[in-house]
Amino acid sequence: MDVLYFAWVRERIGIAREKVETQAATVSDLVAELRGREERYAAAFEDVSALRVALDQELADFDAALDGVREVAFFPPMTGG
Amino acid sequence: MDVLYFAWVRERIGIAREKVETQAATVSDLVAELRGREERYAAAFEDVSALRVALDQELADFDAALDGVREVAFFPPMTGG
Amino acid sequence: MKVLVQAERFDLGAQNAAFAAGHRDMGAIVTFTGIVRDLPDDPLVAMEIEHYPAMTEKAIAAMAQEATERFNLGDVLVIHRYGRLEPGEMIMMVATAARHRRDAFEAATYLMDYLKSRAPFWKREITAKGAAWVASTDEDEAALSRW
Amino acid sequence: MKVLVQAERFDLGAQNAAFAAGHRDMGAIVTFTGIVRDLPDDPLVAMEIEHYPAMTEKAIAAMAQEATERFNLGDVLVIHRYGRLEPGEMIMMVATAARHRRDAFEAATYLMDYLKSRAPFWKREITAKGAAWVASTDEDEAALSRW
Repeated sequence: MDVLYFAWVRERIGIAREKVETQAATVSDLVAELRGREERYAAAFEDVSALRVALDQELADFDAALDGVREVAFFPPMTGG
Repeated sequence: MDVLYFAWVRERIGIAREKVETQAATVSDLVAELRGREERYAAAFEDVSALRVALDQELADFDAALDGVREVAFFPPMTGG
Repeated sequence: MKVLVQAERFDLGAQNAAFAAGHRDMGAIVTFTGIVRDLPDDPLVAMEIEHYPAMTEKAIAAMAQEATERFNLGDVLVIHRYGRLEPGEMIMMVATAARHRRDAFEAATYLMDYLKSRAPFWKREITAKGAAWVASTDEDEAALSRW
Repeated sequence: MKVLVQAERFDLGAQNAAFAAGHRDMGAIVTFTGIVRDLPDDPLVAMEIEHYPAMTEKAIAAMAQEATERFNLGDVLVIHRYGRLEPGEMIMMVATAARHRRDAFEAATYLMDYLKSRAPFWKREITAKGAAWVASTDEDEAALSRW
């Protein structure tokens, strides 16, 4: 699946998007996998309460299932308007 | 003093303004005087709860004193905006 | 603060653009525009607005001043027309400028609630059958109790 | 309903005038305009707005649709910019058209509350000392609980 990062999540990880091969069942499982990869991922996902996630461009919860999802995006709370 | 009428108060009384010589102490006293004049005044002042009054261009209550007041205006509730 | 009471039409776009351009130090601009309804099967031919010339500007300026203090406005604009208006014509507008959006919204809502029930205008609807004064509503009066 | 997500500046006056002219059947038009603050002693050099292109329009359209149903809107317009903006530039606007002023005001307030915290934009403030992401506020999050 495609995994996208925005704002300071993108800055910490150092890339805007990447392909990830995973068997993770939920967003939280995917976060645990990514966190285990490298220090920059651990830094980005240090506090998931400070993060938001969208699945196929719809806001979702961290316990949402990843079945059939093609695009996951992680970002800080939005500051539009 | 000058007495002004607006909207349907003006229509019922038939004039937009007139000079009134009065010793009335309060707005209510003035209303009682005017009501006693002619049927058209009685019709206009039939229900004072449906009326508003301004003294020298400031909204006032019907028990307000008329001391020093130069212009009294009677009108229905406003419908601006 | 600017208060205009006039018979002439006004240019909403130009007024809004000029108001916003004049307040670069403010983050939030809110406008309200009131329009004479223009519905397909409505018998409305025109709306006539009577006002109390000696009082109108003074009363609106007092409301605008109160709104400025209460909601920390950087500026406020009120334009209100009188006379005969056709369906679809703009009746009035308010604009408020504030640092924060909540203040700008609340101030504009406050001004509209007061203009509805405390500015000396009286509307009359003209139809083919005749003319009828618009009655004030309990709802409009109740809106004031919020402030 | 119209949703524009763009880097280019927009013409507030022309947009507001066209929106109002297109809704003669509605009595009430409300607009909100957000502006990059331009204060005398503020170190702000620019504001940069990042967004999530594939999601932004879809998310805003969903909010606009929800507002339309909830507040009986005749129409709604949202314009939101991204990219680099100088102090004093307009960031975004919303416009709502309704029969009644309360609906137009509430819908615009609702849309702003949702755009602030649920539309995928991230603001960054640039000063001479560097860049800092704007933090979301508890107040903005709390504003949503009203709806």
